[in-house]
Amino acid sequence: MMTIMTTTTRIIIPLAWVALIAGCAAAPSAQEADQATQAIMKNSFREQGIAKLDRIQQDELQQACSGEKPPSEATAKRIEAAQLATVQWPADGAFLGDWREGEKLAQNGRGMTWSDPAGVPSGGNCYNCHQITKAEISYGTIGPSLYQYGKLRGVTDPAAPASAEMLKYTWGKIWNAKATNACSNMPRFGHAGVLNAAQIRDLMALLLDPKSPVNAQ
Amino acid sequence: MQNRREMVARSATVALLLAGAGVLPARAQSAWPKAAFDGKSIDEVYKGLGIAKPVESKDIAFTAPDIAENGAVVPIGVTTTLPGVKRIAFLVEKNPTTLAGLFDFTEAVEPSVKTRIKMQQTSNVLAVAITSDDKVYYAQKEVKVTLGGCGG
Amino acid sequence: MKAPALALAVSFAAPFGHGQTNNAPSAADGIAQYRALLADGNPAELWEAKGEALWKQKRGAKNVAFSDTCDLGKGTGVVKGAFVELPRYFADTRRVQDLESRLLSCMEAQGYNAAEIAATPFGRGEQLDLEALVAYVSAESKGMKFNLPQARPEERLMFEVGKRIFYFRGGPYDFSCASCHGEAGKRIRLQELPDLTKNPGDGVGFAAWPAYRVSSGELWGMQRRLNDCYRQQRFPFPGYGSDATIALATYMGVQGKGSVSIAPSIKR
Amino acid sequence: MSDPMRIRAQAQGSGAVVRVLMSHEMETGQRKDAAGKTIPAWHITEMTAALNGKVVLSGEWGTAIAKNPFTEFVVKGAKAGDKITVNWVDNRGDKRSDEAVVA
Repeated sequence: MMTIMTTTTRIIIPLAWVALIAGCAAAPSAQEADQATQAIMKNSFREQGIAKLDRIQQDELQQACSGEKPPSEATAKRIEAAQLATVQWPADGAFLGDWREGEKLAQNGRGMTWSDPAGVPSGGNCYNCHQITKAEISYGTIGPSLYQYGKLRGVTDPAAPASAEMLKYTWGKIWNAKATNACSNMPRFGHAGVLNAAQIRDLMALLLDPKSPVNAQ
Repeated sequence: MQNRREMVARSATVALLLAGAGVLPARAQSAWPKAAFDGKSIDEVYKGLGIAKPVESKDIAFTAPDIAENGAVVPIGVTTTLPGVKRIAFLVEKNPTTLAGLFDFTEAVEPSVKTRIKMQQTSNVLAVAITSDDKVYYAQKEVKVTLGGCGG
Repeated sequence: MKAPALALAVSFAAPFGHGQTNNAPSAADGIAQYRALLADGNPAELWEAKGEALWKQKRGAKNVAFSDTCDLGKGTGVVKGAFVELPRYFADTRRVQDLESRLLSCMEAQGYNAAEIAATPFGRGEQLDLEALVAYVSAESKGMKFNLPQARPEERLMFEVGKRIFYFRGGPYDFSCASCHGEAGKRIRLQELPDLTKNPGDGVGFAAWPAYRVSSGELWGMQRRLNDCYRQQRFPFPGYGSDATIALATYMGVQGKGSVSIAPSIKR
Repeated sequence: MSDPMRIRAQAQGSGAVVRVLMSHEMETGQRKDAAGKTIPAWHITEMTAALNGKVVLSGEWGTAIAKNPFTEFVVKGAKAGDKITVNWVDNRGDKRSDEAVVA
């Protein structure tokens, strides 16, 4: 619906559309508005630093999730299946890293903006949207609270077989949140290359290690 | 309360005496007290200002937010019913340099002022009141400095 | 400093830090208290004063003053009430324009190079004058209700485009404006997020900008506000006065119809 | 040349509430520029406020007074028509003086 056209042959500038519909009392048709939107998106942005124009070339998911209303259930299911297939599981089966590093990542909201230099590892942005530890009072509420995440889910020993499913679910959620919720507000941290596997392990430890302040306090 | 003339006379006498005794640094009326502003602890500021350790006073009403969304601007205010307050100093315990600013009051103004300070991190903030007979009192409050936005 | 709402005696009579009860206030209460303490004495007034002088000053190669030449939609030189009806369609430029793109057109008429100013980074050169002008023009509509015109097809088209851009997801984080501003009662860290898909109310969202940002000590117009939203969205750079930003402003302004403008406000 | 101050003086009760906004960077000397060079401290060091020419309040400030400083105080006995003058000087020797009439 709103992909940025890569060919310029059919670009119609908004003024031309305005001329077509001028004098008409009705609101512009959806098609007119869609086409004007494409033209305006294309004309309004320029690349800056590491933020290139390919960032507004939507993939299928972004396109499907750009409506005022969510996509149909069938579309959502199809997207979720496709996204699930992208998840890369930890090669050595080690899901948990260091929760202290995870806390630093959760606090860090930097990375991938046009003012960030290339090659600097991104933070996880987690506190922007989630409550996590009890100590940090400055947390967002776009996502659910993750305080006592592991404890509430009965993860007392992450190495125990009983914990395996929860570890896998959580890894999948961080790697690609759209695998379980097509139009989730949460970024696809692993899939989009925002965080690497080692960083995700540290975030996993923050959420699931019984010694992490998330579960211990 | 003392009238203004008495107070000025008294404080001038006290200042002369103290200066003579080497207690008070040779601070001209409008000179910027560098030693105090260079102070990196509360004690260094007291020393720089040439004042004794203050005692806590309930007669200083100190206004500061519990939480500052941004340490770059923290609104604070003080007013006091203590008699003869000639100077109020604002100190931030955990700033790189402790003394934020000083205000000197004449009898023509209320001993109250509002200002805005910068805070590098969560810290105690002190309002220290110095009277014309060089008694020193303080009130303090902890202000939490948080990260308010996207953090990028 | 218009409309002095003096409350010194009252605020000093009830100091927060003195004789307080032991009930620990919530973080939200703390932030509300912080904002209340800041509300009085908004440095945006420094920009307003500068902007008023600029509005009346003969400037540019043509040596003309905005007060004699600039039409913000309410007639040449008229400032009062103009802000709460922008963006709107202008026949002379054949464009829907927001305040900042319109001021650029007026500067062009003074003999300035508008494209050059649009390409100037925020907070430098003529952008500083634009900040002052938006502070002044918005302040002249303080307390008035937003009422963007939607009679013309161009204006309705911009509303529809703005709505689509509001929901447009992109970038490595898949964010759209709606990711943060599509639901009421949410916040980032401790910052409440207005739901901009509806009318968020008086002095909230679109009705709170331009604003003095205490974090940078600068006056931000809506253009800079949107620019930084897009930076945080990890999008590429929206041009100053570009149609995408004007469309978004039209969408937000029309949604906010009837809300009272408090601009220029003071923000974290 | 620095921008003018905004001074508002409002008679209230037996005095006047004075609010002053000053335009100043108040650079801390702790920050570094993009090239990693320390930005030197640049801040107002002293301010005075006078009622009809006579100093009633003064301040000595360090780098931790916020950018674009705001100050509020109460002048006893000031009435409508009285003149409030505010001065500041910074550590570079720049200075500024502005005045307002009590309303």
